[in-house]
Amino acid sequence: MSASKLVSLRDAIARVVPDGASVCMGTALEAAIPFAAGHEIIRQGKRDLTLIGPISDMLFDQLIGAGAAGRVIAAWVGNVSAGLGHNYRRATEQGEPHPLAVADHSNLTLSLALLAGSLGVPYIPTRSLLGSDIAATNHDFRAARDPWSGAPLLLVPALRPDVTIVHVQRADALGHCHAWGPLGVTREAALAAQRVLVVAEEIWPTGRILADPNLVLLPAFKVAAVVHEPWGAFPSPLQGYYGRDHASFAQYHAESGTFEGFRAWLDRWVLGPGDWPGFLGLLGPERLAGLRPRRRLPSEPLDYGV
Amino acid sequence: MSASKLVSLRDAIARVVPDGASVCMGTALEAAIPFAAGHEIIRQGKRDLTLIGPISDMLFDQLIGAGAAGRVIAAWVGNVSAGLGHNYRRATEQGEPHPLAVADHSNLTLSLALLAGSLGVPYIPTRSLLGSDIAATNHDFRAARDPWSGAPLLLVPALRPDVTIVHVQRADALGHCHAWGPLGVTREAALAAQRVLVVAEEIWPTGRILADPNLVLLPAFKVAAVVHEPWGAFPSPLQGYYGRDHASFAQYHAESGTFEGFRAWLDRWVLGPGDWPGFLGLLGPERLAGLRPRRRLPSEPLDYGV
Amino acid sequence: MTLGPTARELMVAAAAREIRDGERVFVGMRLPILAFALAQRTHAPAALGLFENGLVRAAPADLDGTLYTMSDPPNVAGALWSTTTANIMGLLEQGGVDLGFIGGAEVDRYGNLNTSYVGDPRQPRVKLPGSGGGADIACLSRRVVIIMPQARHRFVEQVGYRTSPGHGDGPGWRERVGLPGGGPATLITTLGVFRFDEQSKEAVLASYHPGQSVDTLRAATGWSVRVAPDVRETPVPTDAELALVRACDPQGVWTR
Amino acid sequence: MTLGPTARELMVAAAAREIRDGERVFVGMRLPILAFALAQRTHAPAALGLFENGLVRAAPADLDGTLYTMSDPPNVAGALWSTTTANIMGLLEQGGVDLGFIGGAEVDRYGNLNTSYVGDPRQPRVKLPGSGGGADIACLSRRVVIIMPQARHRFVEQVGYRTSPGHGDGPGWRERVGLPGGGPATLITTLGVFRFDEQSKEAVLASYHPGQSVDTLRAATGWSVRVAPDVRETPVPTDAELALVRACDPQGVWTR
Repeated sequence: MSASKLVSLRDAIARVVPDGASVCMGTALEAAIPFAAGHEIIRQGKRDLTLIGPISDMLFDQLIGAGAAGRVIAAWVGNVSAGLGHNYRRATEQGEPHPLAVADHSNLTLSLALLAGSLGVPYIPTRSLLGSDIAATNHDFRAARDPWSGAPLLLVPALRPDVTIVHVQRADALGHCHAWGPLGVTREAALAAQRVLVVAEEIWPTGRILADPNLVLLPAFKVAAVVHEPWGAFPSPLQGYYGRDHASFAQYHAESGTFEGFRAWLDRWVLGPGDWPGFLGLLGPERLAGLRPRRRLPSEPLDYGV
Repeated sequence: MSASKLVSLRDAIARVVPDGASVCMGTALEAAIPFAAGHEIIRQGKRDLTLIGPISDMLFDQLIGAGAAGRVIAAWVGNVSAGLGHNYRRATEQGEPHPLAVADHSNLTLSLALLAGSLGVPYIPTRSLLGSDIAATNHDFRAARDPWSGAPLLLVPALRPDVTIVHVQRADALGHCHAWGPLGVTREAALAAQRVLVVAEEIWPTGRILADPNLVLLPAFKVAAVVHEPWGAFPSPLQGYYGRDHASFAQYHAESGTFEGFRAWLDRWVLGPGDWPGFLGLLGPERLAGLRPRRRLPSEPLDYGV
Repeated sequence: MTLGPTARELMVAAAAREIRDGERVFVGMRLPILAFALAQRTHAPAALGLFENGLVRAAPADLDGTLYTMSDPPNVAGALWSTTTANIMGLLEQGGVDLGFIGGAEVDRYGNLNTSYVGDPRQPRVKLPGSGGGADIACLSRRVVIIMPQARHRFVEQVGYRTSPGHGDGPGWRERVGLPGGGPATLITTLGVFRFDEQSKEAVLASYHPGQSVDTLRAATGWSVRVAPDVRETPVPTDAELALVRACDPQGVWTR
Repeated sequence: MTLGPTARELMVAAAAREIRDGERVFVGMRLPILAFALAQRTHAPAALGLFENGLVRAAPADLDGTLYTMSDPPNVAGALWSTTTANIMGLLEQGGVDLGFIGGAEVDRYGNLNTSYVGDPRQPRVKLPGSGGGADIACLSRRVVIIMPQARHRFVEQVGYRTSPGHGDGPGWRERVGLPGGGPATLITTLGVFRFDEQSKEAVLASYHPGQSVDTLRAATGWSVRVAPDVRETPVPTDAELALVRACDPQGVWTR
């Protein structure tokens, strides 16, 4: 087997996310959003990224406000607690901090685009978005007819992100990882990607991960780097590890209402701390402890015996 | 929640598999093949079934010889230990016991057909089978061009089996079930089906199955019946429960070389015993015990805690 | 003494009544998640909730607070299935979802919704968050219920951008463009309830909430409102129903 | 004293030499599974095996007997990934598989394989089991190695049915029909080893097994055999290699 891919988040982002890359994040919808990785992308001043993800709950808004994104391919960009994303609005309406190209999707079409990418096929047809203006204004789509029935179809072209970043419950140093809870487009996005950055809540020995090969998310040869970053999905929830910190979403929404307010938020919570443990230190241990599960709900083991 | 769907195999086959139905089986390739269900289909004298499956290792050959099948949609029909399937040859070459229509697939195209069915989309394109005579002689496929690049593509139309029969390690009485080991096309085939028959090695309380909702194979509302039939995949293997009984495959191949030989095999092993426990009784407990795993290899639990 | 229902609590109760027992319902978040919980605990105990993150649930989440998102851990624990968006959306495109709830920033008389752009999409005056799964639910559910706050500038003659198609420009439109689902059946607002007419496909006022009237509804709608001959006041939830709704939103995050 | 290698053991050793370290190999069953195990334990410890049932493995299965199928429990225990056929085939169609092994009942000089029908497909003289995953591997792997027993009636001028496309009718054919993979590189038989010429795409005899000669190979081939200028005897596996092969097939199920 290959060598350890375990690196710091700083090194991982420096190496795996070049300027101009297409980066898929937030693949489990409102849960397991890789905020730690997103903040490090901002700290390293990455530019001209294409952000790909279904709904992105607040993370894309932060990256857009920080000037990291040139294009967004998404079904929804905002703040699930509060609705609109102020930076997304400023970028698209006023070009602040700079203009942003938007390719609108629905959750279904984004899922099919990544599924097509994971299968290595050029597109998948659907009847969703027929008659929707999304199909008219996102020129990546194509109208077609079902060659059997003649019925109208929309062809959704494959997406193959340069990088998919996932936050998972546990991984080994080689890149084998376990993720559970609703998966959204996580598996498709990981398999469609050219390379995957795995950020893990816990690092486990390989034998304990491979004791359940059915739960392994993707083959490790697709994994470019593994990062151990506890609480790395905060303030989004991670099943079995922590709940959602709703206050963070509300506070961000309130403080990012003006660009100056957003810059102050960014200085305080992202640029100031310098790294993720620094950010967690600002929150304080009690706030984090309050998000820990109160009950354990363990699953039954599977027997792979021979 | 709904009422128990637990019924005998006899009742399940009588109710869920009408004459003329399309039935998908053998979805995990060489493992977890629902032989118990197949034998019951034979005993009930079902006719004109369309058999759907990737490779079917011996089961389809038995159903064809018994006269249950009018059509086969498969990538491979035979006996993995021995190669050719004698009944498949007799039916296609000599129309014995009656003619059989064959729609050839590859494992990839069958997988895409069921995936398309599970997604509710009419087809998925691929570059596999371009230049293969399979694409020319199976008229279900259609040649096309990639509307973006102009490159040749093969369109694989969706398959929606009337019934998919799966053999799983454990299920509850409502139809929630856990399957592990290589899945082949199992999930796609279950989700693509109009209804699913779950045959389970063990019946567990609902709470213990739902303790791992990520491992649940499909939503229970798709499950028409649940059958408790231990050893129901014998002589194919079931991870954690039993290995493959290679001798059964070799013996079947030797004895089914003539149609008379096959009829004698059928009388002895399928029609004679009357039901699956009767069949297992013929084998004897020592033969079965010898297939049990010698080592347990349990996975690590997942915590769904809140 | 129980406080009387807020407009949003009335909406939740009205939405719950749209759910029939045994139905598979694409739930979404906010008010519909409360409506699903209410229906499940009253007349529709066999209803199933589907969530686009990959969840299927029967019983509503076991909570001691508010469910902010469908991915909050209490919504996962006790789920019947936890899977992928593609698998859930596959059930939707197969035609296996009876009812879907959606909302938007703008709606028109044919139930088309805009959740994308106000103004020219190339240079929008307001960039809204987008479809999420809303457009998929609108396109593919057998039946759609729209829930949104009512205001004249949001209830427009024709939406500027059709994110989630309703009945398009009227009868026959969905068939023409190839949409398989049945489209909007009901529009539940902060002021009343509209039902989409089977023939004309137009939203017809079926009831006004307590304190409202046909006139106040007309004043808050940007198209000329057709009124059902049997228009009446929206039924008020019982105290028991109200208690159930409030148990799911104890801080009133979504309903106050 | 070690018994000398059988023809099939020579094939396994030759097939193992086709696997480069670190490559992702679509393994299949029978002889290739033994070749993968041999390569993994000698010169290619970082090679990965992919199986169409949904498995990825590094180390060969831990066995005290023969692996009859890729789905036998020992091939699952210790796997790096256990997933679906679609996920594995997706890696293949993405171009992520370096090498695939296939076999068939008939082969021609361009490496096209027939595993479907002898005679008219509508009224076949012999119905063969079919493609399985063979045609997919032939179409989509970067490089293909064919392994099959050699006999004149199986090594034909042109296959009657092209299940798994090789180089079609010669140079440029794969590009013309749209196949992304590189097609057959090597044909390993019970009698010798052919390599497909980069220009002409024809199978050229590279080596004959001990006891064979160019003449015996010619006699057992249904097309006029081109012979490489440096044709030689196939290298015999070392005793250590033979011991490794025999450990994987102790009863000689596949190799005797």
